Amino acid sequence: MSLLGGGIFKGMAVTLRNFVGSYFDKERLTTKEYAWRTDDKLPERAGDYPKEEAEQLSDTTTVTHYSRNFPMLLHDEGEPMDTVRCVACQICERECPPQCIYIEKSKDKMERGGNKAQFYPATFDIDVSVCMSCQICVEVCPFDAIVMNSQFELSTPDRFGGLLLRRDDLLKSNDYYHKIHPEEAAARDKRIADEKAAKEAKKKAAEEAKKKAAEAKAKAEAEAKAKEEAESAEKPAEAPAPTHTDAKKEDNGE
Amino acid sequence: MNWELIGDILLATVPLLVIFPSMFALTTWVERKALARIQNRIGPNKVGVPLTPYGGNLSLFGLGQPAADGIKMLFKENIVPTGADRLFHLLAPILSLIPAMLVLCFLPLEFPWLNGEQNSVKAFMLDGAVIFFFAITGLNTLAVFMAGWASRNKYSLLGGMRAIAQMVSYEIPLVLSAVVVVMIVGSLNAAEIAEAQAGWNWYVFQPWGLAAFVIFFIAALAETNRSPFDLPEAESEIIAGYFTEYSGFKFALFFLGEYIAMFAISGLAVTLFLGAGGGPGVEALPWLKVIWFLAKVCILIGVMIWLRGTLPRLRVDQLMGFAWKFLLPLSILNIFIAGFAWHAKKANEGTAVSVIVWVAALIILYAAAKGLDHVNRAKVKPRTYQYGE
Amino acid sequence: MTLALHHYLILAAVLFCIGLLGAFSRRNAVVVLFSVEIMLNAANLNFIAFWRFGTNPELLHGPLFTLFTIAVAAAEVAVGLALVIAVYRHFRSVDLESLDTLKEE
Amino acid sequence: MNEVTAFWILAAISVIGALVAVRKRNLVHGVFALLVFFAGLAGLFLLLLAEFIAVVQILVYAGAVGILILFAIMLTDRVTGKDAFRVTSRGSFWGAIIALAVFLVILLPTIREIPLIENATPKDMIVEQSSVKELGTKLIEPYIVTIEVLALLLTAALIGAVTAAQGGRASEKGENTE
Repeated sequence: MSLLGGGIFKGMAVTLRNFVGSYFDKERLTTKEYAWRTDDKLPERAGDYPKEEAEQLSDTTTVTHYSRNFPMLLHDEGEPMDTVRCVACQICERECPPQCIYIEKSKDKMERGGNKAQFYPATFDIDVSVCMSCQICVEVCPFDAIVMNSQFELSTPDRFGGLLLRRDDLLKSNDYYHKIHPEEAAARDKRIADEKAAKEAKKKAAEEAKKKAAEAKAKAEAEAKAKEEAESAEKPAEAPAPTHTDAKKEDNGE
Repeated sequence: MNWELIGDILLATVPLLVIFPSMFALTTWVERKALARIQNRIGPNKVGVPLTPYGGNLSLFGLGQPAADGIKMLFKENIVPTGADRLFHLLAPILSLIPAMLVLCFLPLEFPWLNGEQNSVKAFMLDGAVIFFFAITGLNTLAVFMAGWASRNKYSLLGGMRAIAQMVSYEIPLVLSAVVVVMIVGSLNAAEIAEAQAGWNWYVFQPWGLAAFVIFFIAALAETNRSPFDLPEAESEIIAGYFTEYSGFKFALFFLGEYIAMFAISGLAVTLFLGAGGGPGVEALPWLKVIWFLAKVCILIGVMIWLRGTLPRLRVDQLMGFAWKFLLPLSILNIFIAGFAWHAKKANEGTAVSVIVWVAALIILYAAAKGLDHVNRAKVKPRTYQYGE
Repeated sequence: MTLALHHYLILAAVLFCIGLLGAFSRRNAVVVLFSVEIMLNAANLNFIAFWRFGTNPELLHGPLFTLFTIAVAAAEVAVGLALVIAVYRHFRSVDLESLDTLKEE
Repeated sequence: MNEVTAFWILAAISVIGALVAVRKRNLVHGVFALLVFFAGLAGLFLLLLAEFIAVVQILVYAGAVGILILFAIMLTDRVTGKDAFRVTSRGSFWGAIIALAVFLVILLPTIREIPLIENATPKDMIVEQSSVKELGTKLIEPYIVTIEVLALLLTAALIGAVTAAQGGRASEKGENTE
């Protein structure tokens, strides 16, 4: 026969142990304090916060390597708009649950990184007062163009305009991404490289296969010819070599 | 104009308006810290006194947090939903604060400057202070409904209706457990109740007093919408209940009202069961009474915070069942037992008799509680699981 | 000017007639119910006023009778509202003019 | 700020509260106006030195009855009422006439008696002891039977209310299955 309400006391003992223990046992604390920037001069108004990437990388903008809040657009090395990865496919705009992304496609196409020419975003706005940081846009992007930023000091005196991040605010270099989320960025780059390699390999393999198929065809043809010739006449020795070159020529022509 | 009277009134009321709101500010900080520590977090520890405009901060364990919160609340935009009833939306937070503040003056807080014979204002000397307390606390329910209805939001209305059902149900055990003390003292006057418990003669040390105190405390938790009875503002179910649509200063008023109500009802519990201002050294130094009273209130608030960190929220049917099927019969039985114990003690004044009465009353109450618990406990059999082959 | 009994009596009469007006002129059963409450309260005010200005205030007849009236009124409200809800469940309306099944149908 | 001013303010509060409660189209507004009326009346009771009655007034009316009515309103429909929906009943004109007539009938004797009752000043009966205590003793000594009958009545009313409200539910279930 247990004591009436004994479970409550048992639970209270547990919480009391946690309460007292957290003061003596630092291992219990699951959260870490973020570094407070004490050496730098703090801006006087919220709007005066530095916008340069180098300054954004101070301790106040990056809490840990795993924190994230709002999306940003990635670009590769070079001028931001010349190397932006986004092709304005608008998948993220459609998938966004609170509909906080607004994209306008460019009229012209632009070539970047030696790839085929594609569209680029003429307008790319994210209303961070609407965004709920669900990261779905990151999941659906086929071009690895949108990833999560960890900058949190977004306070602004202008509630409507200031919280609407424009394309140029959102553009961040891949190096910045590597700095704020090193592991994730490395994994993403590796995956992109792997995919690229796999694509190349596949292409190569396909070529090889084609080549092989052509060779096999040529061989078979040659064999058939040889057989025919052997049957009809007795001159089989020189036949394969010219047919092989013919097959290669045909392949190049395709 | 009777300036002396006005001065006396100010002397009696201004301390209440200073002490309790400042206690509220401190409690919000203590609560956040304590809950954080219970969950192995650190809690607010940054906001303090800024030493220079350019950084440098005397953090003082984050004691600046209440001030920062207050300033934030004051400067936030006041948002009223389009379909809302603007007048009621404005009145509701005010109406929730007024009863809570009003009942504070029924607490027997004997400030040293009020003890003089020449002072004519003694709010707590009001006859029927206890019943006044319950009558005015009951008005809080209306404010909650008003907020829920005026917001024109389904979640708000649900929260409001939940709050009404809960507050009406738990008011009955609350009043019935207080009736025991009123019955024994023979007065509704808070000061007389406090006097009857002078010198460690606290009612919580009696078996019926203990039972009544436990029932009172549980009902008080429900009455002030504290966890585990915080269904009207259950975040996981109905966003924030009746104050979903409140922001800025109106929300702050609700918040303040809720905490002041907590202090008031804890103060009543202290008055009825914990000997009001009684404690060591009050005979020599009468001003210690206020200190002891406030200290006891703080301890009860601490237990409330501790319980909030411990217990999960109840389901609605469990909540109602607990009030009507467990607390109500037990509190009625408690009234009978208190009456019998009092008469038995009056009939023969012996230590042995009082000990026997004491033990018997305790056993009966515990057995009754146990029986009620057994009857009410849902018959849950151990589940059997079937897995697909 | 000092307060006399007739001040309270006239006030009570005004309140009673407001209640009467509500009971006669509204269609909603709930409104009629609380009009009745207004009338009861006006009567209570008379009891207390007569007790205060009467001959034997120490007998406390006025407050006692008022206490009983309040208790009975509470019972009346409980039963009345239960009936309103029962009627609403049956007719899907609390409009008193539509509750005329004996007349038509 | 003497008694007379207090009386006029409280009288105005209760009359306006009652009028709004009776005439307001929005039922929830009406209930809150009714509560204002109850509060004004409690103030008048306090003015007449019946403090216990004032508390009971607040406890029972503002606390219990108001909430009960709110529950009833939330359980039935038409909180605000459409504009096309008539608020007043068919015979409202004659109702108003009758109410006015009753008012005059009540008022006539009072006005005639004014010279008589004007001298009836309140007795100085400020009780030395607690008037609540007096009331309690009176309730137990001569009125114990009344109290018991009242308790019986309240129990009966409670059971009746529960039965009436639940009977409806049973029939509703029957309707739904048809």
